[in-house]
Amino acid sequence: MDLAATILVDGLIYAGWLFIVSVGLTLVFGVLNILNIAHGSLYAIGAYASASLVGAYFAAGGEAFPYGSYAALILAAVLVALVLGPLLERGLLRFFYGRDEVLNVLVTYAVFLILEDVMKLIWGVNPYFVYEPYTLLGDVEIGPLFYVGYDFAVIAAAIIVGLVVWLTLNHTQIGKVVLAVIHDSEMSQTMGVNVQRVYLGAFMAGAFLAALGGAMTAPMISVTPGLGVNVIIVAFAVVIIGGLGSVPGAAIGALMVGISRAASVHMLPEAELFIIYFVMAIVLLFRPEGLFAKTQARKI
Amino acid sequence: MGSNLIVSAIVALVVLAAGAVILPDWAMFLFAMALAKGLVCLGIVGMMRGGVVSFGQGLYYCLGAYTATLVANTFGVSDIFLLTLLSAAVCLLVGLAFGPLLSNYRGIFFAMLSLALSMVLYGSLSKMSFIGGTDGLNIAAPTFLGWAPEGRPLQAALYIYVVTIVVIAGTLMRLYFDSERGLLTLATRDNELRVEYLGASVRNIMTYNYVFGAVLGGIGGTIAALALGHVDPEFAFWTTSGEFVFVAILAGYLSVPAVIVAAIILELVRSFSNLYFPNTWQLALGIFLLAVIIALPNGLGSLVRRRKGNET
Amino acid sequence: MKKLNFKIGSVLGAMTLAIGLSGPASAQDDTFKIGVITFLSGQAAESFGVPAWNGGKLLVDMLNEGGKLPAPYDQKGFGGMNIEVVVVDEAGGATKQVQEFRNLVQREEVDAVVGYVSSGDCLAIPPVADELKAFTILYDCGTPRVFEDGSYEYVFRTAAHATMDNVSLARYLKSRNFDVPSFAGLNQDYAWGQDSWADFTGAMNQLYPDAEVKTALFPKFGAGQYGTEISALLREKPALVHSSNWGGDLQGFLIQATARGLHKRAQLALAAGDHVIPQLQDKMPDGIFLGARGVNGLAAYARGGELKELTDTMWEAYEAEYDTFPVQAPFRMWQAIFGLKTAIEKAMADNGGTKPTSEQLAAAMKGLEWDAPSGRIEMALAGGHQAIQPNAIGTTKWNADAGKMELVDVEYYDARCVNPPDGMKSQEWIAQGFPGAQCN
Amino acid sequence: MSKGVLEVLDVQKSFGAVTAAKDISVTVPEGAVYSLIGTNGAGKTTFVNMVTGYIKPDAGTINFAGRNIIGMAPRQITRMGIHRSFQIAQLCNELTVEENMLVADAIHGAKGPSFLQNAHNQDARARAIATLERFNIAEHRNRLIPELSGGVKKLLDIAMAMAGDTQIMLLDEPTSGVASDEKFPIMDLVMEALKSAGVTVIFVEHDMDIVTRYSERVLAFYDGRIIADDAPDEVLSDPEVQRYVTGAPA
Repeated sequence: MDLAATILVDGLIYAGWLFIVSVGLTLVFGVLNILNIAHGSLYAIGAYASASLVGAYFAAGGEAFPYGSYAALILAAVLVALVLGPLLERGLLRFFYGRDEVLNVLVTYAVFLILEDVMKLIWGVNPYFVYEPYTLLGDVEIGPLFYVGYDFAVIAAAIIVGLVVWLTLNHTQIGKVVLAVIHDSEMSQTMGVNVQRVYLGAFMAGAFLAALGGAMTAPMISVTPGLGVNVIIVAFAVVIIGGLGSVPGAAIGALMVGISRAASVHMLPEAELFIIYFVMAIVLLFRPEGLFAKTQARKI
Repeated sequence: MGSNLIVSAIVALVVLAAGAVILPDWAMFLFAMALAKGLVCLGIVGMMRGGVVSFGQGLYYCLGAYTATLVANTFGVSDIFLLTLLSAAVCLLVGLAFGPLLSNYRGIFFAMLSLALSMVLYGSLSKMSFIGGTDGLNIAAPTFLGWAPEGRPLQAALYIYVVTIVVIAGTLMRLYFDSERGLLTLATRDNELRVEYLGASVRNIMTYNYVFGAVLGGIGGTIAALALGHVDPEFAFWTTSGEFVFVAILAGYLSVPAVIVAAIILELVRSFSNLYFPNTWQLALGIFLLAVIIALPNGLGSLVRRRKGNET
Repeated sequence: MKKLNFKIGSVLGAMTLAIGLSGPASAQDDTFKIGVITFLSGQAAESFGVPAWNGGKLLVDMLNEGGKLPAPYDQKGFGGMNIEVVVVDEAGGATKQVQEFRNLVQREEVDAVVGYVSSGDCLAIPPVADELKAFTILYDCGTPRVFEDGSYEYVFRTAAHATMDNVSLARYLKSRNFDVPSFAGLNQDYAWGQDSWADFTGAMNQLYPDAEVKTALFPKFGAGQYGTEISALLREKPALVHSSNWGGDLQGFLIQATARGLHKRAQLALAAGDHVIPQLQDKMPDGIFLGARGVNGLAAYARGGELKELTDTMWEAYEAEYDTFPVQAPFRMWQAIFGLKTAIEKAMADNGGTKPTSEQLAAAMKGLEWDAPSGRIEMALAGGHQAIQPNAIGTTKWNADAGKMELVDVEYYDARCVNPPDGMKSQEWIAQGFPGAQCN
Repeated sequence: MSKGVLEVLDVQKSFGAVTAAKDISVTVPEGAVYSLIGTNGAGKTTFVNMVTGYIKPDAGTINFAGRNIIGMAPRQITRMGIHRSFQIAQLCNELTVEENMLVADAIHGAKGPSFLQNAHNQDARARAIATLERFNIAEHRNRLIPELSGGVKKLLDIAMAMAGDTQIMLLDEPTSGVASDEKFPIMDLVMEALKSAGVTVIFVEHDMDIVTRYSERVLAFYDGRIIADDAPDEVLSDPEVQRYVTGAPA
């Protein structure tokens, strides 16, 4: 297969994954103005939860209908969002709204540290495996290359997630309210919007997306402690490149990082470690607030 | 004010230096490391006064440490004063190069761009296997103007050295914080537009704060490297920088001594939680962080120093 | 200003005083206290740290109980002394470890330190150990640089360094007449992966001078996703893919590589991969060339010979306790503890039976030889501070009837066949075509 | 042309489809007092922002002290002597009144702000308090900004802008946010201080009583253009101005 095409396919697969793990981060930042380091923990917990749930599904005789394991994956992410979303947002983060954004980064860093050990207490240090969903969708042969059907399912999932988020924000009543809060939460409050509920909803959506990213990754990896830490920095980079709080920005950022990383692995493997920071530095040099920053012209 | 500051500095020097006699070996080392890191954090506090927080001070901590190590290993220089000066000079130059660039950024963008820079250094060093890659390098114990102590005297000398530097740097930074420039920094944090329309360059103010942070970071890194005897790219990793930010937030930007106390507290908490909860030390540390942020929203310094207009 | 500085001063003073007064009770003579440092969190916990300490704890308990092990290890504890352990997590980087090491020696007053999986930690600790005159055993880490770039009085490494792993792998290819027109590498992007790849390409250059290197991939440590790398490997079509990956990185790579059929198109050679077998089981494909960084795990179990009784005792105790078989990490911890026990007892025989000092321990350990489940360990390099040990490479084969992974076509290599002689750096030894290698 | 004259020539500015300034030309002689009137969005603040460098015009020239100042940063324009106040007083909320004044003083010191000289030094404090006294707000000197009334904030904002060598002062709605019974006393105070320093004044104002009482000349803005430029009585009786700006006969 042509090198360019391989890079494109590999880049798209990676970008799909990147988008799923970073769109929730940008959504949470847009609404709550919190850059959530614990997003990585939610990702890891999603991976663990799905490993447990899919494992339980097959243990309970799921072999008869293996495709049900995909429902288990998604259910795992929903459960994580339902349990941890309110716990973190209502129980902790809401006390920090309006505080300095760097301080809030530290708050979520503390949450990240705590959750790292909590995961170890719940799931131990031994790895969990749930490869069944990964191989279920068969192979796709493109030229001399084999891809797994699941890889393309990730791209599809990313597109669906992107569309759903975009349509919800731009074409529903709820979305309009959320956009209003993103734009100006104080103003929205005076207009009678229940900002508290929007915050909770947005955080739970973000938690769901983080957990979904983890749940979808779980079948192709071994789920072990320390999973979350690597996700955070790449997700941060994608979101910063795209512009904090921007959903289309996260998509473009994911594509840029995904494709440039693929190009680097194929053509200049030595540079793989840098490529993400390189893209980020270049973008920030020319667009100091990222590609799709919410611009705020200050009135004086 | 001036003479009070000198008295305070002398008191701090005497109290801290007494540690060289009182402290057991392990604690003296822990304090020395905490003070070296405290220098880095002091630089962040300087930036915090201007309203930005660098999540990438590991860049200078690491740069200082590697400069000292490479100079020591290549040219056989072991004098601590010379090594400190050289590292500070290198960090000054790099700070002058990046300062004007970063001074255009605020808030989370400043934090993330500074983080990206330090991660690029981390990545580069990790790739350079001829200087040890991720495994890092060792550096021999320093000498003090020709004197080459060993054992406890070495540790005590290092400790006194870092105490002296911390007190000097703390005093200078206090002078700077209280100066006209220092007041401008606070004003910038508050209202950049106002400062710009009074005819001052906000970028210039930010650049100076950044460069001071770079130099302090380099000195801190040099001392840490000499105390540890080892450097590796972890010095520039984001979690290292995150720890510095934590100390700075814990201390707040009001009081200089609070920075030192905060650095020591963090080292103690980490060391003991490591020992008593080997499996859940991150949990313990996380809870400690949260407790501090909730209990002391303006930092430790707010316990002893409040901003008041007529305070002199 | 003055007032508040006094406040800070008094806080500091109080802290100083409190710390100064709270020293630990000094250790007793009938107890030997060791500090153990290994990964309890992070990615290396699951693969190395935790199984190693599971094995270590088991052995310490067996020793403290006494009489559980065959001779010469039938004496209780260390020379009759009870063994007490302080465990510290290795996660957090070399900076933290230097601090923790000082705390262990100066605050906890341990009699010896056994630890360190990470090569970075192994480089950082020895100068401090010598400064504090603290007897220290490096039990796991791989980098040859520890004793090739420095020399230390109180520091010993009881496991062979990593050069052996990749030299053995290349020798295995040669001795099995495997045709290697080309090869590629996928290694983690940090010193371990970079060094392993350098050793392997160096050894291949000697044994297969015509083999072409297709590509050398270095995904980020902990990357998890190898889709792009696997595409690159599929495109380049090397005859063999070398990887020194370990833990989650190796498991993730294997899951994704086998799903995309890489193992059918290229021979996989894993320098340190045995420890993922208990987790992957039949998901690990057949026919992989596999090393265990020593005659450890399945290779030790399959070896038999005069060490069979010792090996089986530990193997069965481990299986009974943890419901899985021991892989390389516990074997290395065992050889460290057996070595420490041998050294202590030798020192006590020389000093009239009192608890040995660090100096006496170091003297006893220098050039020591002892038996461990992983074979005969000889402190043969770096003036008796660096161990060499035999190695083994095998090929994976799933035994469906027993539901177990087996290692077939195992080749055992003498320690002196795959380790450089004393006084020669590993890289030079490889580059010069293994001078002085004794293979049979 | 005299040094202190502000000359604006054919300045244009649009934000997308919105025209904020069209063919703006005006010459303000040294020492004059001009006022700008117009409805919201008519282009008054845009004019102030262009002259002080906050917004860069699309075309045209703005000459001051022999230089075209278009493209210069606000701080450079400030350094040339064109100072301004703000519609919403721009103050440092975490500092006291006196410290705010010290900030302004430090910037305009002879050698520029010092790294070592204490900001609260005797000389600087004396100067700051003198300025505060001139604007009759010295009694508030130890209070923090959020505790102050709108009028005091406005006065402090203007007092800070007076630090250094002020040649032209642009006041953006000096009486907005000020209680109605305070408006005239504040304007009296401000105009007195500015005039005694010989400063050229350009102020934006909605209150026509203030416009007629304090300004020598009025510029009426509508839809980005200047529709009248004359003495207050002339402008306010202009039918176009009445139709588009004041809304009814004055």
